[in-house]
This record gives sequence, structure tokens and C-alpha cells, in this order.
Amino acid sequence: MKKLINKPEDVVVEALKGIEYAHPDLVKVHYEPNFIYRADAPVQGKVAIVSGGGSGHEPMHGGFVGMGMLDAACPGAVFTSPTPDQMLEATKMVHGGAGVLHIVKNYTGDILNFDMAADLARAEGIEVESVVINDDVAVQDSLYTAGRRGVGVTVLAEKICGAAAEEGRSLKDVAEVCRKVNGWGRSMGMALTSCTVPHAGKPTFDLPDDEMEIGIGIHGEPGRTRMKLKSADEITEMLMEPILNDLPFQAGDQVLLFVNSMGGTPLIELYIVYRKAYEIAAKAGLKVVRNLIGPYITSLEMAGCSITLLKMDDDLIRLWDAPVKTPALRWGV
Amino acid sequence: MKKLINKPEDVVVEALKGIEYAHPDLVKVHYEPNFIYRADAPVQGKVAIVSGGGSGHEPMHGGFVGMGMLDAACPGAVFTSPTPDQMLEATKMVHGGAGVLHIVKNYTGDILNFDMAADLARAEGIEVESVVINDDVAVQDSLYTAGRRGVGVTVLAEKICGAAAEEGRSLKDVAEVCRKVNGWGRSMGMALTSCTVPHAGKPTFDLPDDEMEIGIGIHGEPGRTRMKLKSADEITEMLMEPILNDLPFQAGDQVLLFVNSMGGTPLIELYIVYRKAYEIAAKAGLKVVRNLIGPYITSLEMAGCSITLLKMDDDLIRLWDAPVKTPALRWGV
Amino acid sequence: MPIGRDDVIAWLSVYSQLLADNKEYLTQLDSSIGDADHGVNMDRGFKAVLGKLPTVADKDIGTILKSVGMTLVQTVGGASGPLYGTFFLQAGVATANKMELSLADWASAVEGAINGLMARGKANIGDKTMVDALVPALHALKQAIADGVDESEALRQSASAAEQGMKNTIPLVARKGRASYLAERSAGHQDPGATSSYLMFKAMVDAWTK
Amino acid sequence: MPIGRDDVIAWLSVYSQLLADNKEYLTQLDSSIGDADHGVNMDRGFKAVLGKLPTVADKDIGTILKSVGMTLVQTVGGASGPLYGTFFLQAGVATANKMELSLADWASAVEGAINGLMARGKANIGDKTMVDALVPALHALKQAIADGVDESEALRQSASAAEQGMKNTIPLVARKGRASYLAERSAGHQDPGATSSYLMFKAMVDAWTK
Ligand SMILES: Nc1ncnc2c1ncn2[C@@H]1O[C@H](COP(=O)(O)OP(=O)(O)O)[C@@H](O)[C@H]1O
Ligand SMILES: Nc1ncnc2c1ncn2[C@@H]1O[C@H](COP(=O)(O)OP(=O)(O)O)[C@@H](O)[C@H]1O
Ligand SMILES: [Mg+2]
Ligand SMILES: [Mg+2]
Ligand SMILES: [Mg+2]
Ligand SMILES: [Mg+2]
Repeated sequence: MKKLINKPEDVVVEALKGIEYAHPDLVKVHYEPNFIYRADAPVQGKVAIVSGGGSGHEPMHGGFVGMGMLDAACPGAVFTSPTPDQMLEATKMVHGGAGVLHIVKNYTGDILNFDMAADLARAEGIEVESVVINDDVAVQDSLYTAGRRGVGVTVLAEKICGAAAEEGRSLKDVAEVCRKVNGWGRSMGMALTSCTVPHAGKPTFDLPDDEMEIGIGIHGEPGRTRMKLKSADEITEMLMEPILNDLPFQAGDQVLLFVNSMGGTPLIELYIVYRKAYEIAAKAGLKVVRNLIGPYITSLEMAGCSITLLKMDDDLIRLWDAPVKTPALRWGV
Repeated sequence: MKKLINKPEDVVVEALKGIEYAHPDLVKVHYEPNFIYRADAPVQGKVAIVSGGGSGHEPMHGGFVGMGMLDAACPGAVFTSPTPDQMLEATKMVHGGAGVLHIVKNYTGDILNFDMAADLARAEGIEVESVVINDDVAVQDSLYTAGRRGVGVTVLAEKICGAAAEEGRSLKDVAEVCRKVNGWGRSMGMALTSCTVPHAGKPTFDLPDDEMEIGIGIHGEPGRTRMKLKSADEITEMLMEPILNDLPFQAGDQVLLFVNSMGGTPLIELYIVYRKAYEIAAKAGLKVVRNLIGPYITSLEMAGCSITLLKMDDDLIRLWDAPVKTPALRWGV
Repeated sequence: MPIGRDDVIAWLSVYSQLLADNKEYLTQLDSSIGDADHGVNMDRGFKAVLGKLPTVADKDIGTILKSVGMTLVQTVGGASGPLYGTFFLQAGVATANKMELSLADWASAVEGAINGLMARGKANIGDKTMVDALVPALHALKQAIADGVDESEALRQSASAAEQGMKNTIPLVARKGRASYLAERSAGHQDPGATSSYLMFKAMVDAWTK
Repeated sequence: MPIGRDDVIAWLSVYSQLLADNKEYLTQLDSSIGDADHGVNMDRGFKAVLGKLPTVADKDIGTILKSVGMTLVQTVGGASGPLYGTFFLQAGVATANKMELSLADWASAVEGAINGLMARGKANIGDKTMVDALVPALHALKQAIADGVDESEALRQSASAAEQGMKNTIPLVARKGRASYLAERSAGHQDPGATSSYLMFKAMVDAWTK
């Protein structure tokens, strides 16, 4: 295992320490239970937004804490959802009197732990709404299964809901925006390599030099199918097609196109994929009005990418453009 | 070779196409010769800043083109410095009447090609100043050799000089700022893995699972020494020590601490390194007043990191904080 | 053989040790169809439980089990944290204020625990989860008690039903948890949660039978 | 044996082919002490030269060589682009308006070319660069001409001096170019640029001797 770490069990806390040292103007870090929260929390009268999940997806979620995005983020162990006490304490810390939105990615662990936390917070008199993000078209949607994973749309929802909260919208309205974003967004990912969970010490799966996994999530898990390596253009087509067919997007739609690195894929390759994805979107009659390109929701050092397409209307565009000031996303201020 | 590319010979142009599609509000792309330039170039009366170098270091330099930073960036083939016609055409395109600063990393190829371009531009009546960045303490400085490589300080110099130019300072003054930044900054890097140049198709060097290279540059070249893998804290010490001793920095100095990913190292590990580097700096009596953490000057998908320390004074701090709006660095606007 | 609080603590200690011994094995199973953390998660949780036990060792069985549940909820995370957490919290509810339990008391505490876990996780038999080991183990235990078999033997039958249930998960296509994302590709692999559940029943045999 | 412009073009074609054939070898050498692109750089440049040659084939030797130099400067990049570019530009200066050269004319054109290259790169013999192959090759050529040896033999002696110079780079510690960053670690490896320079002289033998 080749990583810049000390002991596997110290990875999360030492990274938190780094964040604490690096961004005191933006965030504070609470230990035991662990969470990152806005330096100026609680913002009175504003709906607070709390998210969280396993570590290993950086900058998500901790890098998105700050003005215009999250009020708090709860990091679990690597790829392990955080525990209810983290979300409960974070919720109490950032609650500014207008209620708290929990943005939860659809994984059994995240759902169960956030549910417990929400129950506990409500028992303490805090109004909590939870919205579950489940945008991964690689997973068949079904009533009888755990359903689709929450992936790339999470980043977009956190940005957009953060702006809505900043505007002073009510908890109900911010949750509504979140559900709309979730409903209008679709993602799919692929891996060129596995990643290594620090505690496990070896790659989660073995992938021969000429093969790739299509339909992966963000936890280093294998995907839906393994196949021979293909060109960037072919891979981009394989990711875009199920996305385009699923919603379905319609000619004339305005969209945000998000090309994300799984961690180990460098920017130069993302732009090659973006180029093709943009051309496919244009051919489908979609107007790419906004984009995001880079490592924003990652799987440790996994090489690969995911593509997210989010239908936009004027309200969403305005919320996307609104000022944001976090360690990982910053504009307009 | 596992990469999201089509043909090796198309990597640079296809990535440029992606940049063109993605950031039309910020930059334009010129092909044959290839360069990226500010969408609003030339900015009349402002000193223009042109940089460039081999591709494979993204976001450097193309991601730094825009308001408050570079006016143009010339990408060569992967790890191959660009040719003089690129720098000449870029220089002519962005020249706004106040002269052009060439920021050149100290590599024989970059120096020779930029020199030729500067001569040609001067012959066409454009005032050109060149500043060479050579901040890599892993290389012994000597009159008889090619000298030290230009690495991390390049990013900082481009940001700071961009702000100085935006303020309306003269070419002489902007070049002076650049030389000051180069004089006040030191860097050192290390690799956990090699990287693969697309055309070469296999890793530049083989590194056993339990070894690392210390003192690497940014072109996938082996470093000064190979040794057994160590912990993040030990590695950070090995990078910080030569940096601290070289300038030397003095207790009480204000510094900018830049922890950079070589491409394949994820953010969570960078924060672990940042944590230790910050503590070492603090122990040396340095005050870390600004920082930058992320993949900004990379070697394709190489895993590893570099650390850059830049002494700051109030002028440099103000220039660092000044608004910047580029694909890869954005704040204050 | 009444089950005293020392027995409960002995069981928890043995289970912790089994989890520590099988940490890599469980993580390995989770690598194939999950995210390579189940062994690490369970070991972290039960290490914390071991640390907590001395502070409640002089309390009643219900308090001990609830403290285990709370500790797991706060240290494990993932899917298994709230699930095993709920299991122990509910077992604690059923044994509140008890200093000693008959095997039948214990069986009904386990039943309440499993019901709580299933209510939380909404998985059924055949979904390829821990439920596939837990439910057969409970049925075997209840059956053995009803049949009046020797208590040690009852525990052994229960554990072996858990083991069989665990093995039965191999051919299944997962419908719950992370493995469900793999759909057909999840078949052919043993469920990690079912495996840690089997170990829990094996720990009763190891701790309570000679 | 006067050297006509067709001979110059034949030489350039043979050299292009040698570079194409040795693209991976040169890149491999550059992997050990550089950045793994020398073969790719030279091949890209000389492919462009081949494409350009037809447009200048009816011109004088000086024009042909200058066009080669300009093409290399604009397509190779890296250190070798301006260096080989300068080499050919200066060779073109020395042969301006010539339709035919004696071997002595050619030797002095090569001398001008090498001087230009060395003025640009500021490397000397022993710095572990292309200079280590070029300078001995030139000296051998001049010596052979002075000694009045057969022209084919003179070219062969020149190429073999280049080859020896190239091999001599192996033990050297680099002082110029990328390999200098490796300091002592650069010893034990053959310099890629010296290798492509040797191939340039080998191409004269292949093209001009039977
Ligand atoms: N809905 C559920 N009901 C019961 N057990 C479940 C459910 N979802 C997952 N599990 C169990 O949890 C195990 C995985 O636990 P663990 O790896 O610790 O958590 P995570 O899946 O969050 O990484 C699975 O093997 C499965 O047995
Ligand atoms: N200053 C110099 N003078 C002469 N030759 C040099 C000099 N610097 C480098 N070289 C030659 O250039 C070769 C490397 O060329 P190439 O790999 O194409 O460029 P780069 O080093 O920019 O990647 C070296 O092997 C060496 O022979
Ligand atoms: Mg997990
Ligand atoms: Mg090069
Ligand atoms: Mg798991
Ligand atoms: Mg090279």
C-alpha cells in the first residue's frame, strides 16, 4: 500500500487536523464526535445544511463546508458512514433556529445512521428534514432493493441547496429544491483501477492491465460489468447513454455537465472526457450552460471518472452561480 | 497503460478542445500553434504574462489563464517544452502595449525555446522580459550545470505576478516581483509511483511496492534518491528540512505553505502532509499566513507530493489575495 | 445453566476475540461484494465495547447489553453499526433489570433483538444479509428448547444453523446493502454480515459450553 | 564524390527512418535519465521534415537545411528541438545557395552547425549530451579528410567516432540537460541525445557509401 499516511487508524483525524490548520477562516473542526462546521455557525435564521458520509471522497463533504454550501459535514471512517452522535452534535451546533436539512446519500449505512440522528435531534426539538440522493443510473431502481446509490448529484445538491438556504428560504423550500435537484440529476461512473482502503492494505479488487469496471460507485466497490479497456470516447459514450436515456433529458434542455475524477485520474484526461461528453450532449440537443470538472467526489486514489448531468432551470442556474466560499468550491466572493 | 485517452498523439489537442468547450467565458484556445489565452485579450495598457511548458502538469499552465493571473499559456507535447512559434504568437496575441513577461521554468528546453521566442518577439518590436523560476532544492545549484528546476513556485509566481500586472505595474516592476517570489520560494517533491507518458506507453521508472523516490521534479523523472517507503510524517520532514535550510527562512517570517499533489495522490493525504508541514513550520517559528493545497502542478497520474514554502511580505500577501478568475484558481470575484 | 451477567460478558469477550481474529477475513469478504471495511468496522466497535464493559460489569444484563448497543451505534458506523447496535439495544430492552436468564429468556431476548434489527434494516431472509444467518439460528435455538434438548447442544444447533444460513448466502443475488449494487455479480460470494452474525452464535458455543 | 541536394535529401530520409526505427529505444534511454520523450520528439520532428522536404527539394542545399531547421524548431520542442534546429539552421547558413558540396565543404558546414548548437546549449565535451557524439565525429571527419583517406572511409570513421563518443557518455555524470538533476544517478546510462546524434552520422554512411 503506497499512501502518504501514518497509521491507518489515524488517517481521518490527521486529515481533519490538516483542515483545521488550513482553513480557520472558513471552518472549525470538532473532535469526538468528529465534524467540520462553518466558522460562523450557527447562522441565525438560516436553514442549516448538514451532510456526511464515509471518508475517502474528499473534498466531499468537508471541503464543501462554508458560506453558500454546507453548515456541517460528518466524516466517518474511510468508506464507512458516520455514526448518529456525529450528526446529532453537528445538527445541534449549526442549528440557527430555522431547522436543519440532512442531505443523505442513499447507502444503507448512511440512511440508518442519519435516521437515528434525525430522530434524536427531533427529540431535542430541532426541526429536521432529510433528503436522500440516489442518482446512480448504474444501479437498477427497485422497491425490493437498496435502490440507487447517491453519487455526483450530491455535490451539486449541496451547492445549490446551500445557496437556497443562504437566500433565506424555509426548510420546506430548501428540501424541495434538494428533491428537485435529485430528481433532475443522473450519474454514472467507471474505474480504470481499484483503490486501497488504508485498513485493508490491499486493493479492493484486482483489475488486469487491459480491463476496466463500468458502473462503479464511490466506495471502491466493483461495478456492474468488467470489460476490456476502451478509448476515452467510447467510455464517455458508455457513461452518457444510460444517463441520457434515464431521465430522459429532452432536446432543448439546459444542463450542467459535471465530469469528476475518482481521485487518481488527472485533469488532462478529464478534459478529454469533457470534450466528448459535451459533444454528445450537444448532439442530443442539450445546452450545457454550466459545468464542473475535477476531483470533487472521489474514491481515494482510484483512477477513473464519473459523469453527472443535471437539468437546470433559471432558479437552479441562479443558485449555482450564487457566491460560495468553502475550501474546495469558491466563487463570487 | 490505463488512461482516459484516445490516441497518444491527440491528447494535447483533445484536452485543449475540452478547455475550449468548458470555459468560453474565461479563455479562448488557438490551434497551430497551440495556446490558451484570456477571452478578453489583449488587455490594453496592462503588462501581459505568458507562460508555458510541456503538457501533463495540469492545471498548470492553461488552468491559470484568466483575470488576475496569466494572459496566455503555451502547452507543449506531454513533458516537452513548447516551440518558439507558440510563445511568439501568444505573445503577439496578448500584448496590450505595456510589454510581456515570460515566466519560464528552468529546464534547458523551456529556456531555449522561450529565448528564441523572446528574440523573435523583440524583433517585432514587443518589449519582453523573461524570468526563470528555479526553486527546487532537490537539485544542487551550480554554475556548471543546468541548475535547479522550476517547480511549485511557478504557480505562486503566476498568481502573484498576475495580480501585480492587474494593478497596472510596469513590466520592469512585474518582473521584479517575479524575481522576488522566485528568490523567496523553495520546493521539494517526492513520488510514490512513476507516471506513464502516453507516447511511451509504460511507466518512466519502476518502483517496488515498498520504495519511493525523493527529490523528483515534475516530468516523471526519477529523483535524487530512492529509499524504503516511510510514514507521511517522516516524508514531510524529509521535504521540509532542505527547504527550511536552503533559503534560510527565519523565525518570525510569514510564509505561504503550498502542499501539492503530483496528480495521483488524493486530497485526504495532502491534508495529512499539510498538518505535519504546518507543525514543522510552526516549530521553526514561521507564521503560515496563506496556503494552497491540491493538485496544481502535476506529473500526469504520478502519486506523491511536493511542498513549497514562500516567504511573504505585506505586498505579496495583498497580491496573493487579489481577485483571480481562471479555470483552476478563483477567488475574490 | 442459567445465564448470568458474567456469562454475557464472557460471550462478548469471546465474540470480540473472534472478530479480531477474523478481521481480515471479514474485510476480504466485503472486498468482493462491498467496500472492504466490515472486519475493520466490527473490530473497531467491539474493541470499544471491551473498553466500555468494565464500567457496566456490575450492572444488570439489560444495562450491559444496552451499553454494548450504544457503543456499537457510536463507533461502528456503516450499515452494520446501527444494525448490530439495534440488535443489542433491543436485547437490552428484553433483559432490563435481569441478573440472570434462562436459555428460554435468552432466546426471546435474541428474538426481540432480531426483530429490532429487521425492522430497522427492512431485509428479509434471502436478501443476502446478516438476517440469513440470524433468523435460522433463532429458529434452531427455539426449536431445540421446545424439543428439550440439552442446553449446550441447543446452542450448538443454533450456531450450526447460523453457519448453514451464512453459507446459503453464497449463491444468492443481493437485494439489500452494498452488495445489491452488483446485482448478478454478487452471486457466488458469502455475505460478510452473515458471517459476523454466525460468529456471534459461535461465540455463545465457545463461551457457554465446555 | 560531390554531395548534391539529392544526397542531402537521401541522408535526411535515411536519418528519419533510423529515428523512427529507434523511437522506442531513444525514449527508453530518456526514461532512465530524463523524461521519456526523446524518441517521440525526434520522430515527430523528422516526420514533419519528411512532409516538408518535397516543398523545398528543388531549392539549394542551404535552403533545404534551413527549412529542416525551422521545421525542427517548430515541431520538436524540448531541449533537442532548438538544439537540432540550430544545428540545421547553421548548416544551412554555411551552405547557402550551394547546389553541390565537396566533403570538405560538408565538414565545415557541420562544424558551423555544431558551433551553433554549442553556443545555444552551452554544453561542453564531457557534460553527457549530444555534444559528446558530435564533436568527436566532426574531428574524425576533418582528420580523415586531412589525411586524404577515401571519402566513404572518412564517413565511416566519423560515424564510428560518434558511436564511441556516444558510448563514452555512459559512465559520465551529467552536467547539462535533464539528466543533471539526477547527479550521480545519471552515471551508468547512455545519453539519449548523444545516441540520436550518432544516428545522424550513421545515416551519412548508410546514405552516402555503398
Ligand atoms: N438492510 C440490511 N439489513 C440487514 N443487514 C444488512 C442490510 N444492509 C446491509 N446489511 C449487512 O451489512 C453488511 C455490511 O456491513 P458493513 O460492511 O459493516 O457496512 P457497509 O455496507 O456500510 O460498509 C452486509 O454484509 C449485510 O450483511
Ligand atoms: N545544454 C545542452 N546542450 C546540448 N545538448 C543538450 C543540452 N541539454 C540537453 N541536451 C541533450 O538533449 C537530450 C534530451 O532531449 P529531449 O529528451 O528531446 O529533450 P528534453 O530533455 O527537454 O525532454 C539529452 O539527452 C542531451 O543529449
Ligand atoms: Mg462501509
Ligand atoms: Mg521533454
Ligand atoms: Mg462494508
Ligand atoms: Mg526528454
